[in-house]
Amino acid sequence: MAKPLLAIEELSAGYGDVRVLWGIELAVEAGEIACIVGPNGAGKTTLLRTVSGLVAATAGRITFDGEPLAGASADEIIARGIAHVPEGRRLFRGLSVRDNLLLGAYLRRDAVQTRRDLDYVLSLFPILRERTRQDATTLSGGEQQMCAIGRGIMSRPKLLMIDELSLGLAPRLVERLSEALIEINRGGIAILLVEQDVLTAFELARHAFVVETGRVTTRGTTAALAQDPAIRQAYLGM
Amino acid sequence: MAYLQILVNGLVLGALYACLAVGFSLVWGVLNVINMLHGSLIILGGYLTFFSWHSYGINPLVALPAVALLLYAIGYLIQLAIINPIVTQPVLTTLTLTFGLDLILYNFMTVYYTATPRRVTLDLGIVDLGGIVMPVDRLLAMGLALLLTGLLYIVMRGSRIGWAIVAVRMDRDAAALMGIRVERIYAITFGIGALMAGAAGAVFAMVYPITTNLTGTFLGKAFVVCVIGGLGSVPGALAGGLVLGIVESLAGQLVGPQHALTVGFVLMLALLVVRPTGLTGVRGYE
Amino acid sequence: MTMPILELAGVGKTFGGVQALRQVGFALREGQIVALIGPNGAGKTTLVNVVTGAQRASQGRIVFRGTDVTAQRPFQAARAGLARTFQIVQPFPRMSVIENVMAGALFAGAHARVADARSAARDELEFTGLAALAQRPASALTLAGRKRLELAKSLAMRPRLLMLDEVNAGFNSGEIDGALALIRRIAARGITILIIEHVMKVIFSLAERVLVLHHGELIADGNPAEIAGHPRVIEAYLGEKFARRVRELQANG
Amino acid sequence: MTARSWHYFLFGAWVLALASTPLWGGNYVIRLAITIAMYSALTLSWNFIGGFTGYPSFATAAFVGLGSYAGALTQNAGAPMLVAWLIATIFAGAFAAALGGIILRLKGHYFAIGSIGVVEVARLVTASWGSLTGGGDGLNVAFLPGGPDVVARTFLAAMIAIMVAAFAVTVAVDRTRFGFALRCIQQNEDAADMVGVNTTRCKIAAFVLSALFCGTVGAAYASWTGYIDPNESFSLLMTIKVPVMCLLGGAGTVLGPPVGAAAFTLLEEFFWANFLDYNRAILGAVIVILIFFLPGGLLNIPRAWSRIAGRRRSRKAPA
Repeated sequence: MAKPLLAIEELSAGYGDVRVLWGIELAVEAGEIACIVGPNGAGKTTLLRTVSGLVAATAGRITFDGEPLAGASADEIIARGIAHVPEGRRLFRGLSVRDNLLLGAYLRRDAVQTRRDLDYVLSLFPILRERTRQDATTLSGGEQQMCAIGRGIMSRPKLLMIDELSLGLAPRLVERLSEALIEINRGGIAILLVEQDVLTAFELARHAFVVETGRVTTRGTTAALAQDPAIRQAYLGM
Repeated sequence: MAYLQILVNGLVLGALYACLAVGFSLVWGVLNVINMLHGSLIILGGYLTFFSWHSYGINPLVALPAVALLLYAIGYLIQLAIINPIVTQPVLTTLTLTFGLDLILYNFMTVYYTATPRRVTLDLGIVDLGGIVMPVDRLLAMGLALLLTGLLYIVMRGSRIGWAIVAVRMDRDAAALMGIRVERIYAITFGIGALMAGAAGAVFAMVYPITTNLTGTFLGKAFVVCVIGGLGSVPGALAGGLVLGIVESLAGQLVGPQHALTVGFVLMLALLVVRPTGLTGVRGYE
Repeated sequence: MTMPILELAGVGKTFGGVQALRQVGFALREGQIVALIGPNGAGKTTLVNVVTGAQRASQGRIVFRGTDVTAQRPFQAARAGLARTFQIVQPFPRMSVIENVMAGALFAGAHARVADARSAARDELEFTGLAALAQRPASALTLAGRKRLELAKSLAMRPRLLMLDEVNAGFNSGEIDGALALIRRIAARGITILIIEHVMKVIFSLAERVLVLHHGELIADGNPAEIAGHPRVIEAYLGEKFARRVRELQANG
Repeated sequence: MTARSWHYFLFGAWVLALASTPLWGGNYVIRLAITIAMYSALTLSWNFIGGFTGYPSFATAAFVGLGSYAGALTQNAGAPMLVAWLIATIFAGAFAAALGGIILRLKGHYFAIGSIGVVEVARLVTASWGSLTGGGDGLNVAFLPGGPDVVARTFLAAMIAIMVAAFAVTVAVDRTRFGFALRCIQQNEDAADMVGVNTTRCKIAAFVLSALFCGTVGAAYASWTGYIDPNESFSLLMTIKVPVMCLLGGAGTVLGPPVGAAAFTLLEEFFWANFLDYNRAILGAVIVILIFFLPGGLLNIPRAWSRIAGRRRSRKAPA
C-alpha cells in the first residue's frame, strides 16, 4: 500500500494549560477527499490549525509527503504544499477579490504561472470574475467561501484543508461548492474537509474520521459509516 | 490675505506633522502597540543629521537616507528582540515596555548630545508669493515630508511587503495561513515606523532647533494626528497632520500661540469622546 | 388567560443598511418551553440581544412582565429576571467556577453579601453537577463544563425567563441527553425557557412550541408537528428530506 | 493565619517602620519615608481603576496636579491647611466623576491615550491660566510654622495617614460586592453587564476612588514643598511611574501597590545616589526587566517559583 500523503500519529495539542487533542490518528491519501466530522468544540479546528502550524503540537508526529512536519513554521508548511481555508473564510477586509486571491500565492515567485492559476480559479468560480475589483468581504457568504477556497488553491497545494465548508450557507450554494471541490480534486489536489453537515461530507468524501472530545472515535469509508447505526443516530438524525 | 498666510503656514506645519506621525500610526495600527519611543527616535534622527552636517559637513539631504536606514535597522532589531515576545499582551504592558525603552534611549541622548537645541542652518532665503512669505528651507522641508509620506504610501500599496503588512493588520492568523511570517512583518513594520521617525527628525532639524526636551511634544503630536486621522493608514495620517497643522496655526492666531498646543489636545479628546472606538475607518490600503 | 411574561410587538433591528430583524412579534406564556429555530444568520442571536438590551431594537416594543423594557441595558435586564447563555461561552476566565456563579447571585440574584452569594452559588453548582469542580479556574473547564457553568451562573441570577443560545452545540449525543434532562429540571423550577437550537432532537423532544426565523422575519409559530409540516419552514430551513424524516419520527411516536 | 490577615499584618508592621523613622533616622531617611508613603497612596489609588478594574489609566498626574493647585489656592485664600486638603480631595474626586462619565466609554489603547491627553490638557491649561495659577512661574504656598523637624514629622504623619486610608479603602473594596464587580469588569466587561453589574456606575466609582487620595496627596505635597509649578505637578513621568510601581508589586492585589511603591522608590533612590547621569536609563532597564521576568509582580514570585519548580518536577516524571 502506498504511503499516505498526510499521516498524523498520536498527535496531542492544546492552548496553554487546556489540552484539546488527545492522541489523534488520521491519514489522508494522495488525491482523495477525506472528511472529519464531529460536534462543535470537539477539536476539529484545532486539529487543522495544528497541521498548518498555527498551534504547536505537544506530542505526536505529522508526516506530509513522506517528510516529517515537526517544528516547521506555518510558512514552511504552506511551501511544502498544505493550504488551509479557515473557518469563517477570514478574507482580508478592504482588499479586492483579486488581491485576496493573489495573497494566497504570497510565497510563490513564478508570476506567469500565478496569473494562469488566477485565471483557473476565476474559471472555476465565474461569479468571482465579475467581482474581481470588489471588496472581498462585501461578497455574499457563498461567494466569500468561493474566494477563500480559491485563495487556498492559489498556493498550489497538494492538500487543501477546508474548515466548515457549508457553515451558514444555503444548501443550494453548498451543492455548487461541492461540485467545485470535485473539480479541484480531479486536478490532483487531495482535500481534507471539516464539516458539520455530515450528509454533505459523506457525499463528497471517501474516508471519514469522527472526532469527539479531542479523539478520533470512529473511522472508515463513508459508505460503511453511513450504514453504522450509531453514526446514523448521532449525526444523520435517523 | 492674513488668513491665507495662516493657511499656508498650517499646511507646511501639517505636512511635517503627517510625516512625523505616520510611522507611529502604522505601528499602532498593525502591531496594536503604542510606541512611546517614537518621540525619541525622531530626535535621534534629527541629532544624527545635525552632527553629520555640523561635524563632517554632510549635506542633510545626503544624510537623510542613511539616517533613515540606520533607524530602520534599530527599529527592526528592537521589535524582533524585545517587543515581539510580548506583543500580544495588554496595552498597559506594551506601553510600559516602550516607555522603559524610551527612558533608556532618552537618557543616553541627553548624556551624549546634551539638551542644547541644535539646528541645521541652510540659509536658502525667503520667497514672497504675492504677499505670502515663506522661508525656502521650510518649503523644502514640506516637500521632503510629503515626498517621504508619499513614498511610504507607494510601498504600502504596491509592494509585496506592503501587502503583507496590510494582511497582517487585517487578520494575523489568516495572514499566517498565506505563508506570511507575522513576526517578521511586525519587525519590518516597527522598522518602517522608526525609519519614518528618523527621516522626520532629519527634516525637522533643517527648520527647527532639535532638543531632547521635544520628545514628549513630538509624541503628543503623533497621538493627536492618529486620533484625528485614524490608525495604520497613510492617507489618514496625512489628513490628520494637515488638520492639526491648520488648527494649530489658526489657534495660534486667534487665541495666542501659547494655547496652540492645548487646542490640539482638546481636539483629540473631543474626537475620542465623539467616536469612542476611534476614527478607524479601516480600509486595506490606506 | 394569564398575562404573557414576554411580549414582542413589531420588533426590528437594522445594522447599517441590513435588516437583521423585521417586524417580529410574539408572546411567551409563563412556564412554557419555546424553541427558536432558523438558518445561520436568520437573526436568532440578534433577537436575544435585543431582548436582553445588549443591542437596542430599531423599531417596536418589548414588554417583560408588564413593563416596557425596550430601552433597558443588559444589567437592568439581568436584575429584572431576564437571563441568557451565550453561544460562545463568556466566563470570567481567571475566576474559579464558584466565583463565576457567585457573580450571578451577587448582582442579579437576591444576595447582597458575598457569603450569601457563595452558598447560593454552591446550590446551583450542585444542581448543574459542577460541585466537584467549584474551585477550578473557569478557563480549565471543558466545553461541556463551561456550558454548564453558564447555566449555573444564569440560574444563580434567579431568572423568570432564561434564554439558551445553542446551549447544546458541541455536545455529543450522550451529553445532549444529560443537557435535556437538566433543561427539564430547570423548567420544573417554574422558569420560562426560550431555547435556540440546531439539534432537532432537542427541539422536538423538549419544546411545546416552535418559532421559526428566516431572514429576520418570523415565518412560523406553532407546535412541533405544525412546524414540521409548514411549507415555508421546509423550504427555508428543514429541507424536504429532513421534514419527511421528522414527520415519520412523529408518526411513530 | 490566613493569607489575607498575614498581608494586613505585614502592612501594619510596614506602617510602624515608616512611622518610626524620626526615632532612628536622619532627615534623608524621613524624607524617603515620606516619599514612599506618598507613592504608596498614589499606587493604591491607581490600583482601583488599573488593577481591580483593568482600565489602563494614565490620569494619576492630572489628579495629583489638580489636587496641588486646588489645595494651594484654597490655602492661599486663607483656609486652614486641613480644610484645603479636604477641598482638594473633593475637587479631584468631582473632577474624576465628571471626566469618568466621558472617557470611561473608551477602551484599551484609546482609554490610555485619552487619560494621558487629560494630563497634558490639565498641564497646558494650568500653565496658560496665569491670572489664577501663576502660569509657568508657579505658585508659592505658605510654609508650615515650626522648624524643619516639626515640618518633616507632620508631613510624614500626614502621608502615612493618607496611605493607611487608601489601604483601608482597598481592603474594604477587596472584600465586598463592589470589588467583586470591579474584578468581573476587568475579566469580561460584557459578561459583567449580563450578570447584572451596572458597569458604568462601577467604573466611574473606581475612577473616583483612584482620584480622591491623589487629590489629598497633591495638596499635602504642595503644603510640604511650599512651591508648585505646572510641569512638575502634571508630570508625564509620574503618571507612568505609578502604574509601573503597581505592576512591580502586583496589580489588583491589596499588598502589591505598597510593596511596588516601596521597592521602586528605594531602587530609584539608590540609582540617583550612585549613577546620577544614568538614573533614567536604569529606571528604563528596571521596567524592561520587570515586564520580562516579573509579569505578575513581586508578590507573584513565590507562586511563579513553585510553578517553575512544579514544572521541572513534572518534566522529570515519566510521561
